[in-house]
Amino acid sequence: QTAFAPFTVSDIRIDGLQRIGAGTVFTYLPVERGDTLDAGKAAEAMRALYKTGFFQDVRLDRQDGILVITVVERPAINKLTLSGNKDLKTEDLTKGLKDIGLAEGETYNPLNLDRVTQELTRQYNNRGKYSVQITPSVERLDRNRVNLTITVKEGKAAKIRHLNLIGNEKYAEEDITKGWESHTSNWLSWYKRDDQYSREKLSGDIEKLNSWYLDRGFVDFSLDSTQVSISGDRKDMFITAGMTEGEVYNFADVTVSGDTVLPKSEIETIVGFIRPGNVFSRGLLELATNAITARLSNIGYAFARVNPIPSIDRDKRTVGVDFQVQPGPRVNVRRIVFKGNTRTADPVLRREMRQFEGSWYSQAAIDRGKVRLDRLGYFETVEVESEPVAGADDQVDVVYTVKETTSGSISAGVGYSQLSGLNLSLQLSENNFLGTGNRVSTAVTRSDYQKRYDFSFVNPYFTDGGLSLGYNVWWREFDYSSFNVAQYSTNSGAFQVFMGIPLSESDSISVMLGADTNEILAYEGSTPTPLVDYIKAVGQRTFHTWKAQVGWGRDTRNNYFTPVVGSTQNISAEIALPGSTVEYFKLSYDVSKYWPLSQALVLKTALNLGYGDSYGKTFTRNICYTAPTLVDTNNDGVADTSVPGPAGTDPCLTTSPDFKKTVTAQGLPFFENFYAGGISSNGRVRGFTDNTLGPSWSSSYGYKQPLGGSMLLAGSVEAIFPKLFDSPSARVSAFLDFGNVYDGYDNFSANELRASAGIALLWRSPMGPLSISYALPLRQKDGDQVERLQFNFGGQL
Amino acid sequence: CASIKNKFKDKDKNEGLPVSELYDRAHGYMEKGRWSNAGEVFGRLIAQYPYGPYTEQALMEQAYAEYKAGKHEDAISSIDRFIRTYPTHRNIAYLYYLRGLSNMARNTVFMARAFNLDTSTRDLAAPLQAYTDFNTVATRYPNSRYTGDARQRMVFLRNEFARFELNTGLYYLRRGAWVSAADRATYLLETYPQSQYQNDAVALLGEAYTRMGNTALAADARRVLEQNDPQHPWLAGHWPKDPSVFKRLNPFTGESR
Amino acid sequence: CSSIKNMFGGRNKDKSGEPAKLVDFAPTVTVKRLWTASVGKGEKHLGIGQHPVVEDGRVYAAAVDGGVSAFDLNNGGQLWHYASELQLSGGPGAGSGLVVVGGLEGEVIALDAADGHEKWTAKVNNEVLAAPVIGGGTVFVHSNDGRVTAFDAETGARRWFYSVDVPALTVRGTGGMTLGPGILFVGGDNGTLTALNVNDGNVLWTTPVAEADGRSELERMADVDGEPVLQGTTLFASSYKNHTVAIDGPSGQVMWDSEHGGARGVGVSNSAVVVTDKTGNVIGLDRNSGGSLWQQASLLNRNVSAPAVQGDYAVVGDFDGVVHWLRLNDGAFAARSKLGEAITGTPVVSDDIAVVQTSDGKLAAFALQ
Amino acid sequence: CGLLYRQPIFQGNMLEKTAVDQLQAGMDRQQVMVLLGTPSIRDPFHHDRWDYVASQRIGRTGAPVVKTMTLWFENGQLARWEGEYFPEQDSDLAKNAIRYFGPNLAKDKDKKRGR
Repeated sequence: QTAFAPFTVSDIRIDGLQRIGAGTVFTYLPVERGDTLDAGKAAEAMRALYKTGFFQDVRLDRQDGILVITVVERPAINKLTLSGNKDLKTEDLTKGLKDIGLAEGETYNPLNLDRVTQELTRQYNNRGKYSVQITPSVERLDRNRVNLTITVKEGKAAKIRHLNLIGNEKYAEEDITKGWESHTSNWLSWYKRDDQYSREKLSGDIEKLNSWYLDRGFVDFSLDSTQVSISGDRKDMFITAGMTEGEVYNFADVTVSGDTVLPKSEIETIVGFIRPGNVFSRGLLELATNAITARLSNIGYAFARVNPIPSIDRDKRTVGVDFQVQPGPRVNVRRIVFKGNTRTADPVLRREMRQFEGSWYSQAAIDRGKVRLDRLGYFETVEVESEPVAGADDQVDVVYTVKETTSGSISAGVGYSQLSGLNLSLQLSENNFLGTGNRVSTAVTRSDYQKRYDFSFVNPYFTDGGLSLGYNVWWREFDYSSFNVAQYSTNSGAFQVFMGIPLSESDSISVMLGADTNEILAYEGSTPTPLVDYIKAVGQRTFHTWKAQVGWGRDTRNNYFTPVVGSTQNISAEIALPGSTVEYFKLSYDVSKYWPLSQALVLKTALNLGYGDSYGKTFTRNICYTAPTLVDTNNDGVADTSVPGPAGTDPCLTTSPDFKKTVTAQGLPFFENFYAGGISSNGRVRGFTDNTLGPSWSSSYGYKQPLGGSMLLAGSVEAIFPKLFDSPSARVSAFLDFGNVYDGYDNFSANELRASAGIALLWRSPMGPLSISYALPLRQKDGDQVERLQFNFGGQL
Repeated sequence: CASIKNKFKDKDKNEGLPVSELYDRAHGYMEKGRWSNAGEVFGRLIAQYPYGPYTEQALMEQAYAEYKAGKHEDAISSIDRFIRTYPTHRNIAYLYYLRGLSNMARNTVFMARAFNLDTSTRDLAAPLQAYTDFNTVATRYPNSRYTGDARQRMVFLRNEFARFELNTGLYYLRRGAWVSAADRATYLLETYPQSQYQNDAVALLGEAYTRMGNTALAADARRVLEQNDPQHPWLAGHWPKDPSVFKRLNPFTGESR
Repeated sequence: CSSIKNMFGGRNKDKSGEPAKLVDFAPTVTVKRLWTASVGKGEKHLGIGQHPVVEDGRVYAAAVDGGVSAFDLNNGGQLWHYASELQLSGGPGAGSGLVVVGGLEGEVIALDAADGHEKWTAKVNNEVLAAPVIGGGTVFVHSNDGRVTAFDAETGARRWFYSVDVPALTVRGTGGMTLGPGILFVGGDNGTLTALNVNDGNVLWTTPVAEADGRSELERMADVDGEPVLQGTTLFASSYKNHTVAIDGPSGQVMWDSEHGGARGVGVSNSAVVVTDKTGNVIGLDRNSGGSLWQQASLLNRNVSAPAVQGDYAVVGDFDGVVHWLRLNDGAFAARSKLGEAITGTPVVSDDIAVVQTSDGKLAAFALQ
Repeated sequence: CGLLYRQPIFQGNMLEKTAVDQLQAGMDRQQVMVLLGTPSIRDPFHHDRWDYVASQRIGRTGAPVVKTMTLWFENGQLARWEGEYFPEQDSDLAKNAIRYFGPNLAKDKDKKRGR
């Protein structure tokens, strides 16, 4: 490029343009007609044109007054193919490449290709794949186009062969490295991949090593050298860490200084748990500083900072700590903003907030808001950040970013079978219907032996204060119920209204009023006789009931689907009010508590009790009946028609000639019995077929029918492993279930309790929550119906 | 199963065709309303013929096809690519306008219209972006033929943002958080002046002050409202009305009150 | 669908890393295995490259799990055995009546060469992988954190130490050391060769064997792990970054450098210098000019050890436990003998007997007819 | 009815006696802001008047208690101020915070909160 003498530009001409329009070049060109062009301006023009990334080569010439710019355009990318990449998915890669400017139709800039190769190598090295080879290739096409192919040969990840801590006299290497993520190959490595080296994992482990010693009093602990080396053929990794432990130090006196806002004595009580004399621990220091900052941030000091200033006394080996408190300004929350709620309406989130706008900042209230959003079950993740407001150092905006997920389940099915003919079923239950926060569920099922129409609606915030109101109505016609419960068919319908009144952040009362009618068709031969007798004793088939229910509940779980801490408890009493056909009551109590034992293990203990009895009068009735006799009407020697016997004497007395027996009806009506066994009944004992545990009755040809019972005792101990799957929507657990139902509490006997153990998977599929369990019965009696693999779709957890 | 996928859609039926034929095929799809096919064929055209008169037109129509096919993110990235390559193209205004349309339609709830859901109470990130796009059209290309519609959409969007502020203020008023309600009203008046809910905001402010017992400010707010909107229901004392019980118990009424 | 493919796809071994099959040839020299002995369980895959040391007719060998033993060079009879539970990974080194070995926890143990009783022990604060060097009344130990510590040979008291800086990622193994007249030559993991004054550890000179440059940590690795070989006043050393140099001992000037080399060290004869590179090629260089004479490429990916010179042959071991003899003049295979487990340590040659140690602690001595 | 749980609602600024006592006529807006912080109510129609309103509604019954401290400015300088404000109650607020809103969540190390 000739360093020509400056001249005024009378005109500008651009040669060599193909794809790029002249107008485009002019917008980026810092030179116009009439400017004087000197060497400096020319260099600036060159740089500007190169910066556009469109051109491979730019040359400026001068033809007396006219500035001639000859450019060579860079080729466009016709096709971009990626092959051989397993660890890094093609979609993420293409997206990443697009951001760097390597996508079909973009201009091809060799610099980008080199940057991409280097970036991919770095990403693979970070995953421990050191012998990766990435070879990009460019194929020239006509019309100034290129095809790009990037072939990746990943090679095997380098395995950690040797992990050696040197200088650890006081603690054995196994104890120190127990919580580490990098290990030498062990039998679990095929799954956990913990023998694959990665720099982040190792730096995390080194940090754990530091806090291991600093939490046990080794103030002078120093990590002298960490040596990472790789074998010549890049297949094996060797990690050694040399350290000097130093001596154990104890705490000396603990003081508090700086502007503590609260009276100093209060702050001193907060850090009281650090007593002079016990072993120094950085963890305790962190706990103390967090406790103080939390206390201050609860009353508006969002930017409070506490730095513990240690004063080490070498010969007495003690560490005095002075907590220096810097409260910063008292902060107000200007606005609360929600992000990511493309489906859920703003009031549904805002009504869960405990922090208000225009009021002083309270960290506890903001955390409570996050927990309450987690407990709605509408969101996979909830993140909260407070961002300072520009221009006001004492105001912040609190921003909740949520990631929505399926908050209900939908299943529809059309089928045909000889047994049930054409059957159609639609089940929709949605906890966040159309984003309004209302819970709506409806079910329509039609088949030969069953018709069912359900609809239920709950508005959790009927009043802004949180009083919930809802109703549900259903009509069901069952013919020989398929829930392997006793053989009778029912036509039942109900209308119920219920209200929930919050008593505190976690406690609430629920009140329900409803009326239902239940017509039961029992068939002499196949329905168990206790049921037939019961109906005969009551004297009518349809049972009208006015029902009232009062319940108290407490729920302190920290998340709806995957709780790790907290518990739920419910006590409820249900009464068939006087005037119902049968006057009975049902009490039920269930509790489940989560014990977070460690990052990777949460224990869940659950208990479920139920008892019901009638408080009204007992029905007794005598049955007089003469069986029909078989007569040969067309006297062909075969008795083929039955002639009904004479009607029973009325009133039937025990002394009447055709008296058969007296039947009584007392206790809880059989259609209100508790059931146990299986995955979906209220007495959950997985590994046994649904509803089949407890008292049963076998008909003459031996077909056993479960009756359920008026008393239920069931429980389970479950070990949940939140870390096994890294996605929040799946959870694996191992469980031990036990339970049974009894006919009244006097028949209760502990060794009748059934038990089973197994593993269960809970998966929040896009269609709804699905729980699958595989269980082996531990205590079973002969005649129990065992069903090892069970699953339950859309039901409660 | 990648191989199965290929069998149905034979990959290279669009390769190696002359540019005009490709263009006509894509245009045919557009007439028949098969937007995603059209978008795809345009894409192949641009890749095979990276320059020439057809390419500019194809890029624009690809963006439009993707918008109509509901693939809003793809449409926006096609538009961005066009703007980067042809910043001084004569109908660049159309591109910014199309970008505003895509952003406006980006994450409306599936059955929003069927249940007249109030889109202003959902995440406003996309509508805000749409507002800036329309603003670019209105300010940078004042005499383009899209400016009129862009301005109207800006007014509509501003009213949406204002209604969101008002509804949130009303919510806080009902909850008894009067300072929050007053702040929301003030924010509405300062950020969206002359919006459709200007007077409602003043009424909300007055109501909040009254409940707060700040009679002086309440009286001034009432005076301002009397000048601007004498028939406002708040003056007669029956505003704001709480949502009816029927509305709160019936899931299908939507909630644009 | 792609994940299913991955599950099965992962099985097909990518052909690039496959060790080469042994090519057959007519042996031109007969090899006689004098004796074999066992030293213990050996290093397995700790990647140390442990090898014995020969000092006036005796072979001293140590194994990570098996203590230290002494054998007679000619008949392999065991003279003494020092048992220890410590993981003795470094060396042994022998000299001036002492046999010194280093451990994985930084232990340094000096034994009497005559009967193997323990004279003194000391401690350094990282693994000892390289063989200690003994001379001039001092024992030099180069531990894995790059620190060279000098101990008094009699008492084991620490005299001085010098630290070679170590890059974040290195090749497994620590730089080998060789004693010159009053000078200690130390190979460094950062690709340099340093000369230290024996008495006070002051640096005389530092010369890079290979420039440790490159974009990623991986490309910057240039370890000089093998013992530098001193012939007269010239020093030969080689680096992982395919580079070998001849340096003038006293001044540290590079006389020549060649584009071939490997981390594990060099074998030097009176006319040639032999190296193995990281892919397994064995390359012969001219001793005076550094020009490459020949290249034996049919041991690719067999994890070949550094070569030693026995007569006019070069001896190497490989991952399959096979010992190869190559002719020094043209690099052709001369003889081969299968020993057992992988051989990672450099063979040791003395009075024309080559002693090889395998990674499961087996020793074998070979002589050429 | 007194049964229904009503969450505690705190609104507005918390003024400190020491700060209010340092108020002097003639201060400009910036100095007042440093002393008392940003006022919770800045009425759009009165640019020369700041209201430091604070209200509290705790417990199950009763209307919120509102206290307002109003400041007037004349051509940019503080002219007069009057009103009342809640007395210093930091320590019992701090004690009750956990009772009202439940425990604080653990701060996760990597995400800086409050900033």
